[in-house]
Amino acid sequence: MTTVSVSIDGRQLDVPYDARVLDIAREQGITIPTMCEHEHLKPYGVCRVCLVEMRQGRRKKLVPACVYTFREPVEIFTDSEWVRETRKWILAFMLARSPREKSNSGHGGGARRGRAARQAQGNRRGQP
Amino acid sequence: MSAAETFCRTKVDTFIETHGAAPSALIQVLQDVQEEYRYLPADALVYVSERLRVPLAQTYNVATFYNAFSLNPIGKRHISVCMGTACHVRGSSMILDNLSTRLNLKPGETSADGEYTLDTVNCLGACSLAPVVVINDAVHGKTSSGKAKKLLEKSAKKKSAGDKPS
Amino acid sequence: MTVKRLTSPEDLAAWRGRIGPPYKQDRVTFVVSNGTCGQAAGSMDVLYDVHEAIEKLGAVELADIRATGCHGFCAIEPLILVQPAGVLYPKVKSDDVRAIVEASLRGEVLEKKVYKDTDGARYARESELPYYRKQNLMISGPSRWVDPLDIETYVAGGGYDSLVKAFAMGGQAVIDEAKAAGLRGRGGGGFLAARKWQSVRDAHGEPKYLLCNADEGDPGAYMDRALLEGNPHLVIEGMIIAAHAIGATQGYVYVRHEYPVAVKNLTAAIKQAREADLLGKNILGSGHDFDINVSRGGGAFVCGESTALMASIEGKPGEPRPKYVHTAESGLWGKPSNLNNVETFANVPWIVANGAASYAKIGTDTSKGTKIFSLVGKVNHTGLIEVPMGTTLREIVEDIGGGVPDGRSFKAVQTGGPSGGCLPADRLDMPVGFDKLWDAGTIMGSGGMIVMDDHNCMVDIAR
Amino acid sequence: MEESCGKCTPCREGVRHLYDILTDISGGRGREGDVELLESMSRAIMDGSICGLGQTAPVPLLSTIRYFRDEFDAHIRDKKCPAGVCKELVTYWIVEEKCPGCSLCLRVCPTDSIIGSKKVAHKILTENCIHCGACEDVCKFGAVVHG
Repeated sequence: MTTVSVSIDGRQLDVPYDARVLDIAREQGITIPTMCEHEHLKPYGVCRVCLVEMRQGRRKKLVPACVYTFREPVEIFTDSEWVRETRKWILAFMLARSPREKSNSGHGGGARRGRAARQAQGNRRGQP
Repeated sequence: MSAAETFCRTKVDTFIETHGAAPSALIQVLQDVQEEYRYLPADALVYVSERLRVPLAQTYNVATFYNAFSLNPIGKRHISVCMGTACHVRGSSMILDNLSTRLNLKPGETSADGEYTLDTVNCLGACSLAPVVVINDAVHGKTSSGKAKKLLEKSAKKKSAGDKPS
Repeated sequence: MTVKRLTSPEDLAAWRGRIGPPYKQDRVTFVVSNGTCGQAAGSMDVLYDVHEAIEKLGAVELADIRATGCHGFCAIEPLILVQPAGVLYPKVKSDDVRAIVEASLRGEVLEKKVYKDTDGARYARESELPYYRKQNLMISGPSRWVDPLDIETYVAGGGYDSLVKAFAMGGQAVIDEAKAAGLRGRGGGGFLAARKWQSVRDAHGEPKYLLCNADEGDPGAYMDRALLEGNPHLVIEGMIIAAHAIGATQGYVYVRHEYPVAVKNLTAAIKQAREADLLGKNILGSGHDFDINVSRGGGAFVCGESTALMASIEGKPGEPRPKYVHTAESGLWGKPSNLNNVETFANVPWIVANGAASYAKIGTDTSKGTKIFSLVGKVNHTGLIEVPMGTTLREIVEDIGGGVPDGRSFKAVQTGGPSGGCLPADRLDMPVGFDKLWDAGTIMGSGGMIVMDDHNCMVDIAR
Repeated sequence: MEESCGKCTPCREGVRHLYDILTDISGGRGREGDVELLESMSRAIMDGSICGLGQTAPVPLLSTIRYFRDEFDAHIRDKKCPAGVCKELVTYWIVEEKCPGCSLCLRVCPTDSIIGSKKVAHKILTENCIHCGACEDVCKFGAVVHG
């Protein structure tokens, strides 16, 4: 069973080839927030809440932990500033769609919804 | 065509023959149905789903995803204003406002009497003649808000949808 | 026009001998560009008028008519190009036609009807036009004399010779040639075509698919349409060569729903290619089987993306899949698939015919060959232009495009369609190519180039 | 925006918010800080989307902000559209000296907002004028202007 040597949040690990980032993180006790992931469902990777930072040499990008699997030696960061900023916006986008956002009615609703997204991002600053 | 149905089975069968009775032929068959009836009759969707062994939900998923298909009948005169960047830069949004006010239709709507459908389209590939308005299959290049009235009058003179441009 | 069944390269050469040169030297051929924009400008009426004029003058024996695709200079359509003299009459009105036909039959030029440039100078010959001077029409040039609905005009000009050469070279040699030429994807991605081909050639799994992306969703870009409408056999030949190189037996051309003329001409060309055994089983006795189907898109911009396009061909809604599993291994129906853009395939026959070295001489160190741009928006000479990579935006907008009309001032040019940015006047000396534009905050993309003047509001454009 | 296939959050939701805020700016309802809001939203959309559509949709916006920031500020701060395009910030009127009263504009106006009799200088009633520019297109005397 071939393994790949990777790092997640600084911890060096040898993981089975094609292992899911989310599973390895959970094994290591690292919580990655998810929304559309469920053990009875095939991973779909659309809500993008579980995005984590993947670095490989000079290349770095955000990948969904629930779909991305370990195939090459990469470094994963589940809580970098880039990850937090993007994750907050994605949560804000979702919250702006929720009905109780009072400001999304009427003509200017659209933009105020945008502002609601901003507020939602603001008061979520504390939690992951 | 049996009385109850709004489409002709033999005709749809010929479409299915040409593209094959497999799920992958769904879009091609729906294209031919749309061309034939200018919309996708609900019972035709059911029939195609059975013949291609595709779940009806999947057929509706495809029929509503692509803007080539319309679930309700298109008017005799289908007016599409191109909103691609090249046409937008030359004022096509003003033409749309003009036509929309004249026809009292928002983009995507069909007039109650089934005469006119006003639509927008994202690029027709005739950008050198921007701004472009298409009425049925006649492409009108270098139009303007000022010409909108004449455009409508000219199209009103033509009989039905199938007219070839003069 | 009965198409001859070809079973060997010699058959192709013999057939070309019987067809003769693209133009009959002893007769006058009236060429009318009849692409979608030509028809919108009235080329169908011009074709009818020319036909009537010839009959009235009793010159049916002395003259031919040929409807071609787009010549590139759409702003002057409808046009008549008199061959072999090469005299061009722009913006033809129906009551000028008779006089033009009469003069041309006498071998004369109707001076007052020839092209007049913005600076007032007159040019009789199409080749002399300033619009074409800075261009290198190595890919789109044949569209000016090939009749898309008549395979013989394509074969007469040397068509399918590259295919014969490619079969002789062998698949791997063709991939190496494309790599040496530095051919990069023209759809906007800019990936090295040879690398894509190599990964599919090496992938295991049968059958392998070759896909041609003719979705061209970028507003303001229509060079793929012009190629498919004007010279479909060039794209077909490019596809057969690529298919042979990667071992694909089935090909699809995914054409936009908004391009009916392109679908018509491409379907006719495929039919004629099949009749000539250039598509189907054991092509030209090479032992290679390959066929092409046309798949009409449903009108969704996202289907320009490779995995969404494949979902659409499978009859599903165009939803992209994350590309961690490369389509070279599992693409269409989970089989190894290679997708390239129309213009990319159109470059292949030229590279095989003229060799990688001469191709690599054109363009810059990282962007080789030419690129077809659609110059539209607030510019005098709207149309398609094919220029070597490295040409600057200023040369394109001012020298070829003739600057901004109605005395207004240039404000910005948007390149690369909806994924591209807008560059202001002080960036006009930027050369076109895959990489330089990226640093300026835009991309070359598929080649859309939309000029804006001071009457355009940038907030409105962004919206 | 309608072209988003709707599969992933950043593109489906985010691009709509960009559009809404730009609609506000174009309509004179922009607020201080909107440009920064657009920029940071754009980054999340580009970094979080699955495919090229979402990853590049904000590029035209970011480049127009980068090279034409003054126009954004003109819309937000001065509620002005320098190019005279954004409808809510523009009005059409007729320059009396130049108008010979030929009624060409009156005939093409879709909302009949132009009044005037033959040979008398015409006037545009701004209440239900939809800024479609038809009058300006047809006027041969340059009498119709907007700004």
